[in-house]
Amino acid sequence: MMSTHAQSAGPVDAALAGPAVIAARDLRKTFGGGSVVAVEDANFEIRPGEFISLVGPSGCGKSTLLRMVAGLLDRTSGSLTVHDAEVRGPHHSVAMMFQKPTLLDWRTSLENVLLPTEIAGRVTDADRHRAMDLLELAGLRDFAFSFPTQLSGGMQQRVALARLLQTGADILLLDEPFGALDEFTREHLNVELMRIVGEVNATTLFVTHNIAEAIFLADRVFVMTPRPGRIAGIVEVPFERPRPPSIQQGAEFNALVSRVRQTFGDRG
Amino acid sequence: MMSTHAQSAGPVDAALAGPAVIAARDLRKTFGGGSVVAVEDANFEIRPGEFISLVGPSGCGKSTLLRMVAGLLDRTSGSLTVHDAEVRGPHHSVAMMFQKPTLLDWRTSLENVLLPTEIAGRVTDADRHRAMDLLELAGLRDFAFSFPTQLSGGMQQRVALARLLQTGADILLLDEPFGALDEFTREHLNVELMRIVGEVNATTLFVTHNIAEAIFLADRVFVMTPRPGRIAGIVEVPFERPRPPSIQQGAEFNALVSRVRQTFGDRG
Amino acid sequence: QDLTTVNAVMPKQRSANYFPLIVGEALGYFEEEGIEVNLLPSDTPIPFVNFLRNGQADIAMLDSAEVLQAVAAGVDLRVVYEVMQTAPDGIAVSGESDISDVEQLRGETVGLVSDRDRVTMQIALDARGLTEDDVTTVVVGEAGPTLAAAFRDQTVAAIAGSGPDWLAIQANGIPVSLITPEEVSNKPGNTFAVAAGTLEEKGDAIEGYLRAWSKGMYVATFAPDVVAKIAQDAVPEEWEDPEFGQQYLENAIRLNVSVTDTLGGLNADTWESIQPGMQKFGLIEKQVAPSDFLEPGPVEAANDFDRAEVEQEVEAWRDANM
Amino acid sequence: MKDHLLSRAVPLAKHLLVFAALIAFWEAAAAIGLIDVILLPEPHQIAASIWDLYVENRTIYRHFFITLYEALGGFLVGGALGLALAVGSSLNDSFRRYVSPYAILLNVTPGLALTPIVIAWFGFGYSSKIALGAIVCFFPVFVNTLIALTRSDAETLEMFRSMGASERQIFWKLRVPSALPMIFAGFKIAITTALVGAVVAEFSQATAGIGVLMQRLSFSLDMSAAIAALLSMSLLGLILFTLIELLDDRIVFWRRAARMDAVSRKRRARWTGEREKQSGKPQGRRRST
Amino acid sequence: MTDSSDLGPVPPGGRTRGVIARHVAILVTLLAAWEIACRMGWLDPLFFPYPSAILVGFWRLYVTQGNIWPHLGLTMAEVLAGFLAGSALGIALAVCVGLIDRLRRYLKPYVIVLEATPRIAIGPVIIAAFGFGWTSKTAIVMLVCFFAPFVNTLNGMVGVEPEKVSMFRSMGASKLQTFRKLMLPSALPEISAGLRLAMASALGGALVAEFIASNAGLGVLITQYTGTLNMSSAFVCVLTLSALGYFIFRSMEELDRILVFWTDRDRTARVSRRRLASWRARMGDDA
Ligand SMILES: Nc1ncnc2c1ncn2[C@@H]1O[C@H](COP(=O)(O)OP(=O)(O)OP(=O)(O)O)[C@@H](O)[C@H]1O
Ligand SMILES: Nc1ncnc2c1ncn2[C@@H]1O[C@H](COP(=O)(O)OP(=O)(O)OP(=O)(O)O)[C@@H](O)[C@H]1O
Ligand SMILES: Cc1ncc(C[n+]2csc(CCO)c2C)c(N)n1
Ligand SMILES: [Mg+2]
Ligand SMILES: [Mg+2]
Repeated sequence: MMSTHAQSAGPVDAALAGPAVIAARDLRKTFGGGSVVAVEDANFEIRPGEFISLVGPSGCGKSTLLRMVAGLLDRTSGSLTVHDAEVRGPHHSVAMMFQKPTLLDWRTSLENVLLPTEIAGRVTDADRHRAMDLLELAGLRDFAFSFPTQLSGGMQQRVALARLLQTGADILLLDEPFGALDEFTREHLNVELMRIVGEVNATTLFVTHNIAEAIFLADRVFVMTPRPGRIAGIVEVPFERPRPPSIQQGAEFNALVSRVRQTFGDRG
Repeated sequence: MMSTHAQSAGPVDAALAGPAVIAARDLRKTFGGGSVVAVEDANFEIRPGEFISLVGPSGCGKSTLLRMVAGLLDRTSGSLTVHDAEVRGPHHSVAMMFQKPTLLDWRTSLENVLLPTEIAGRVTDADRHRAMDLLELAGLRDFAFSFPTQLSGGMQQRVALARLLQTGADILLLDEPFGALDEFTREHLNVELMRIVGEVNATTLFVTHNIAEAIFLADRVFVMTPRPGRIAGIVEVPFERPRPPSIQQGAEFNALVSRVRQTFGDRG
Repeated sequence: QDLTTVNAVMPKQRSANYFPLIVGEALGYFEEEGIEVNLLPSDTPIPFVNFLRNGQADIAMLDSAEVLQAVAAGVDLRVVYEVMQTAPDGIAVSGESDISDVEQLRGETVGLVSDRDRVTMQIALDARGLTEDDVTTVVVGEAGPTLAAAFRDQTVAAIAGSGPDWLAIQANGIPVSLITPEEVSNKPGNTFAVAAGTLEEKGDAIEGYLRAWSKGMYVATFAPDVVAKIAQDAVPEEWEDPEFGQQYLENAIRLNVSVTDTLGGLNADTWESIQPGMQKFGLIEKQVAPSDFLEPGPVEAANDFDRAEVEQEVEAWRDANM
Repeated sequence: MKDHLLSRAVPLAKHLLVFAALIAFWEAAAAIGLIDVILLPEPHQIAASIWDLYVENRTIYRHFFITLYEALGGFLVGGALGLALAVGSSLNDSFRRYVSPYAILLNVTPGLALTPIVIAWFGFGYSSKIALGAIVCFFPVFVNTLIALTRSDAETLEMFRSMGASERQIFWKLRVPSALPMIFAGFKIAITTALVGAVVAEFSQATAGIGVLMQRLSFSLDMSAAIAALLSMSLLGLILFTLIELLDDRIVFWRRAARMDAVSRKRRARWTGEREKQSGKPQGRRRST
Repeated sequence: MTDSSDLGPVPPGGRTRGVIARHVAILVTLLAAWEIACRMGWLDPLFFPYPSAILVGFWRLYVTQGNIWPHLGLTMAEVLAGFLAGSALGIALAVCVGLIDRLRRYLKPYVIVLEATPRIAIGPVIIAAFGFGWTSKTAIVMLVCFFAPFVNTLNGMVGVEPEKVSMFRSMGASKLQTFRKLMLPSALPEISAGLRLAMASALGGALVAEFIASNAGLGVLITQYTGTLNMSSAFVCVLTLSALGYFIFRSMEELDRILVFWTDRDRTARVSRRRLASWRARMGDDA
C-alpha cells in the first residue's frame, strides 16, 4: 500500500472546495418522446482536476450523460453547466474519446493526431512536434507514419488517446476507451492516462465496465443504475494520485471494489 | 475462501497421472517463411478434464497455438498429438470457439447450435432436443427461434458456447470468447462454463486477456511471452472446481494474480 | 461574307444518297445563294414536322405519309419540292424469289422495314384483294446486315419499305426486284417541306437551297463521273469498295433525278389519289386538299438557273480536278 | 393498428404533395411557354393519353406484357449466366483470370452495337430481345456474386473448417447464404438493365412491345401518348425492380427486422407443432433441416 | 446498386509473363476459330466478317484512310464531357441529398424511376428539347453517367460511422470540414466504384446519342458502315469502342488502387514509407 487517507490531497476536500467545472442540476434526458428515460435527476458537481469514473450496467445511460456534457446531445430538462456556462453544443474546452478508435483510415497516426488542430485552424511545426511527442508518450513513435489498418486494435486506441490530448481541452471525456485492449496494455495506458491528466490537470470523466479500473483511476466513482438511468451512489477513493498498479492488491482497494459492487446490488 | 489445497482433487496430481490428451513437443510455428516466429519450443502435456488458461500480451501466439491444436494451421516443426495421434487437420474430438460469435445470420439460435451436427451427418430429433437443452443451459430457451441479429452480443456468445458444446467434442478450445462482454455477464458465463465443462468432463484450453478470469477458471495458467511466442511459465491454481466468484476476493487468489503478473514481468 | 444557315433535317447521314447536296456543296452552289446547309441527320421516332414547328429545322425531308398525317392533324405545312420522285414506298422481293406479284403473298410472311411501312403493305395487299390477316408480318429493321440477310436468305417472302432501303443491298450484289402494285407506286416520293411561316421569313434562303439542290441533281444527268469523284471525296466510307460505291451512286442517281421536266415538280393528282387508301387504313383521319399544302412557287424558283452555265462550270471543274 | 396506418399514411401524403407540386410546376412552366409543348406536352394531356392507353382503348397491355416478358426472360438468362460464371470463377482462379477480361469487354461494348449480331443469331422474334437483355444484364450479377462468394468472413470460415466441414458444405451452408444480400443487390441493377436491353433491341427491330408502341405513337404525331408509353416503360422498370425487392425481402429475410420476426414465429410454431405430433405418435418422422 | 465493380484482387501471378502469353494464346485461338468458322461457312460474314478482313480494316481506317480519327476524337470528347458532367452532377446531388436527410426521402422514388427508364427512349425527347448540337449528346451521356455515382456516393456518405460524425462534431468541426475531411474520403471507395460503372456505360450512351442524331462520331461511322454493309469497317469501329472501354475501365481500377490506397495492405505500407520520407525531408531526421 503506497498512499493512505492522511497523505492524500483528499478528493473529499476537492469536492467541497473550488468552483465546479461541470455541474448538473436535475439533469434529465429522455428518448422517443419520453418513452425511454435514459438519464433521470442527475445532480453532481465536478471540481477542476478531478477524475471521475462512471460505472453501471449496459444501457444505464453512461454514454448519454457523456454526450450531453460534450454538447453532442441536448438535454430534455434540468441544467448542465461547463465552466459556469450552460452547455449548448460542442465546445473547445471539452474533448471526447469514443469506445471505438474512430480513426480515419486514410491518415497516418500522426495526421490523425493532428486532426483536431487542423479543424481548429492552421497546423504549425510546433503542433507537429507536440503530436509527435504525444505519440511517443503513447509508445507509438515508431508508428507515427503507419496507417490505422497497419496497427493493432490496442495501438489504434492509443492513437485516439494521443488525439484526445492533442485537442488541448481541459475536460476529457472517455467512453470505455480501453475495452478492446488486453489487460497489460490496458494497465499500462491507465497508468499513463493517470500521469498525463495529472500533469495537465485535466478534469476527466471516464466510463468503464471494469470496476477495478474505475477505482484505480478515479477520485470518485459514480455508480449508475438503469431504467431510468440514475446515479445510485458515489464512492470516494481515498488514495492520492498517481498510484502504482500494485495498489489493486491491497485490502482497502478490495473493500472499495466490494462497496461499488454493493451499490450495484442495492439498486441494479 | 471456499476451497483449500487439501480438499482439491489436485491439478498437480492430474498433471502427473493419466495419459496426455494434448501433448506438444518442441512445437514451433513461423510465418512469412520464417521471418515471424509465432510459437517457439512449446512443450506441454494436458491431462483429461484439465482446464488450461492461456494468457499473454497481444500477438504472442495464443491464437496460433489454439489453431494448431484445432488442426486449422500446420506446424512448422515439432510434434503435436491429440489423443496420442499427430494432428493433421480438423478432427472431431476438438471443437473451437472464436472471439467473435461467428453465428450465421440466417439461422435461428437453435439452427446455429445444430450446425455441427448437420455437418457431421443427419440431424435426429434427439440432436434437436440436446440442442434445446444446451440453449436452456445458456439461459436462451426463450430465444431458440430468434435470429442472431435479434440477440445482444452477450446472448450471441452464449449461442456460440451452446454450439461448441453441441459438437460433442471432448476437447474445447476457446479463443477470448467473452472479450466483448461486460464484467457482469462475463462473470455469469464463466461460472456456467466452469459448471458445464465439469459436467461433461471436457479438456479445455481457454485464451483470455483477463488474468483474474484465467485464474478463476483454470487448473493451470500458461503464461506466454511474445516474439518469439514461448510458454514462459505455468502457474498452478490449487482450488477445486467449481468455484464461487467470491473466491476472487481472497488473499490466496490475489497472490496467484501477482504470481502470474510476475511471470509476465520476468519475461514480457 | 455572311451566309444564312439553313437547317435541314433528313433521315440519314451525309451520303451519296443525298448527292445533290454533296455536289452543291462541292461546286459552291449553296454559297452562291448565300446560304450554308446545316445537315441534321436524325434517326429518331420524333416526327420531323415537330422540328419544323419548334424552329429547330427550317426544312425537312418528309415522306408522303408524314406530310398527309401532319396536314390532317392541322399542322400548317408547305410542301415545296419533291425529291426522289422515283423512290416511293413499295414491296420488294429477293431477285431469286418465285414471287412476282403481291397476290402470291397469301399465307406468307411479309417483312416491314419499320412499323411505318405497314400502311404501304396494307394498300398493296388491298389492291390484290388481300388483307393484313392473309399474311404474317414481322418488322425486320432498317438498312444494314439484318435487312440484307432477310433478302439474301429469303427469311421473309417480301419486304415493304422505300427506295433508299434497298439501295445498299442492291449495290452489294444481292438481287432485289420490286413487285409494287400500281396503286402504291403511283404515289408521291419524298418531299421537302417547310412550316408556312418559314416561307415568309426565310423564303429567299429556302428558294436558294432548292435551286442549289436542283443544280446538284442536274449535274448527275450529264456528268455522273464528276458526281462520283465528288461523292468519293465527301464520303470516302462509301467507296472503300469502289465497285460498291459506283453501284450505290448509280442507284442513288436513279432515285434522285426527277422524272418531271421541272426538277422537284409537284403533282397534285398523285397526292389526291393516295389519300383514300391511307384513310382506309387509319393513317389519316380525313382527306385534305393538295392545294392546302402544295406550294409550287419555290419549285419554279428552283428551276430558274442556266443549265448551260452549269455544264460549263462542271467541265471546268473536271479539267481542274480529274 | 391505427397508429401503424397513420404512420404509413402521413409520409405517403407528403410524397403525393411533393409530386403534385412538381406537376403543378410543370403545368405552369408549359403555360407560360418555358417548355415546348409540341415536344413535351403538358401533364394534363399526358394524363388524358394515359387514360386512353390504359382504359379507353386498352392498347398498351399487349405491348406492356411483351416487353415485360422479354425483360424478365433476359434477366433470367443473363442472371443465370452471371451466376454460373461467378460460381465458376469463385471456385477456380484460372477460370476467373481468363473469363473476367471477356466479361469486362462484353460489359463495355455498347449493346446497341451488338443488335445486328444478336438478331442474326436469334431472329426477329422475342428471343433476340431476350438475348440482348441477357447480354447487357449479366455483368452486375457476375461482379456482385463473384465478390460476395470470395469474401466470406475469415473466422466463420475457420469455424466451419474446425467442424470438419467439406468444401461443398462450406459452399452451400456458408458462402451462398452470406453472399445472398449482395447477389440480390446485383439482381436489382440487372433487372432494370435487362429492360434497357430489351427496349434497345425493340428500337432496332421489333414487331411489338412498348418500344414499338412508343415509336408508332410518336410517328403519328401523338407526343402525349408517346410520353405516356415512355412513362409505361418507367412503370415497367419500377414493377420489375419492386419484384426483385420483394424477393429480396423474402429470401434475405435476416436483413429486415419485421420479416425476421415472422420467420422466427413460424419456425417456433413448426417446432411446437412437431412436438405435439410427436407426443401423440411416438416414433416421430426424422427430417433433416 | 453494386457496392463495387471491380473483380477483386487479381489472383497471385496475375501479371507474370506466362499469364500474359496464355492470354494472348487464348485470344489468337479464338480469332483463328472465328476465321476458320467463316471460311467453312459456319459464320455469316454479313454479321461476322473475317478476322483477317477486320485486321485489314484496322490498317485502312487508322492508317491508309485515317478517317476514324476525327470520329474517335469526337466520340471521346462527348464521352468525357458527358462522363465528367454526369458524374459530377450525380456526386454533387448525392452530397446535397446525403447532407440533407429530408431531400433523400423525397428524391429516391424519382431516381429509381429515372434509372428504370431505358435511356434510348429518353434520347429522342432530349434531342427534341436540346436540339441537334453537342449539348443533347452530352446530356444523354450525362444521363447515363448520373445514376451509379449518385447511388454509390449516397451509400458511402450514409455509411459513415455515426461515431466518427460525433467525433467531428465534438471537435467543433464545421459542416464543410466534416464533409471534406470525413464524408468524402469515407465514401471514396464507393464513389470510385460508381465512377467505374458509369464509365462502362458512357460509351453506350454516346453511341445512342450519335445514332439518334449526329453528323460525326463513331456511332455515325458505324451507322454508315452497317448501312452500306461494310461490316469489316463497322467491326473496326465497334472493336475500337470495346478496347477503349476496356482500357479505361482497367485504368480506373488502377487509379482506384492508388486513390483508395488504404484498403490494400501493400499500398498502405508504401504510402506510409513515403510519408515518413517526406517528414524527414521537411522536419529533419526527427522520426
Ligand atoms: N438515440 C437514441 N434513441 C433512443 N434511445 C436511445 C438513444 N441513445 C440511447 N438510447 C437509450 O438510452 C439508454 C441509455 O443508453 P446509453 O447508450 O447511454 O447506455 P450506456 O450506459 O452507455 O450503455 P453501454 O454500456 O452499453 O454503452 C438505453 O436504454 C438506450 O436504448
Ligand atoms: N497468417 C499469418 N501470417 C503472418 N503472420 C501471422 C499470421 N497469423 C499470425 N501471425 C503473427 O504471429 C504472431 C502471433 O499471432 P497470434 O494471432 O497467435 O497472437 P495472439 O496471441 O492470438 O494475439 P491476440 O491476443 O492479439 O489475439 C503475431 O506476431 C502475428 O503477427
Ligand atoms: C426518322 C425518319 N426516318 C425515315 C423517314 C422516311 N423518309 C423520309 S425521306 C426518306 C428517304 C431518305 O433517304 C425516308 C426513308 C422519315 N420521314 N423520318
Ligand atoms: Mg455506452
Ligand atoms: Mg488471438
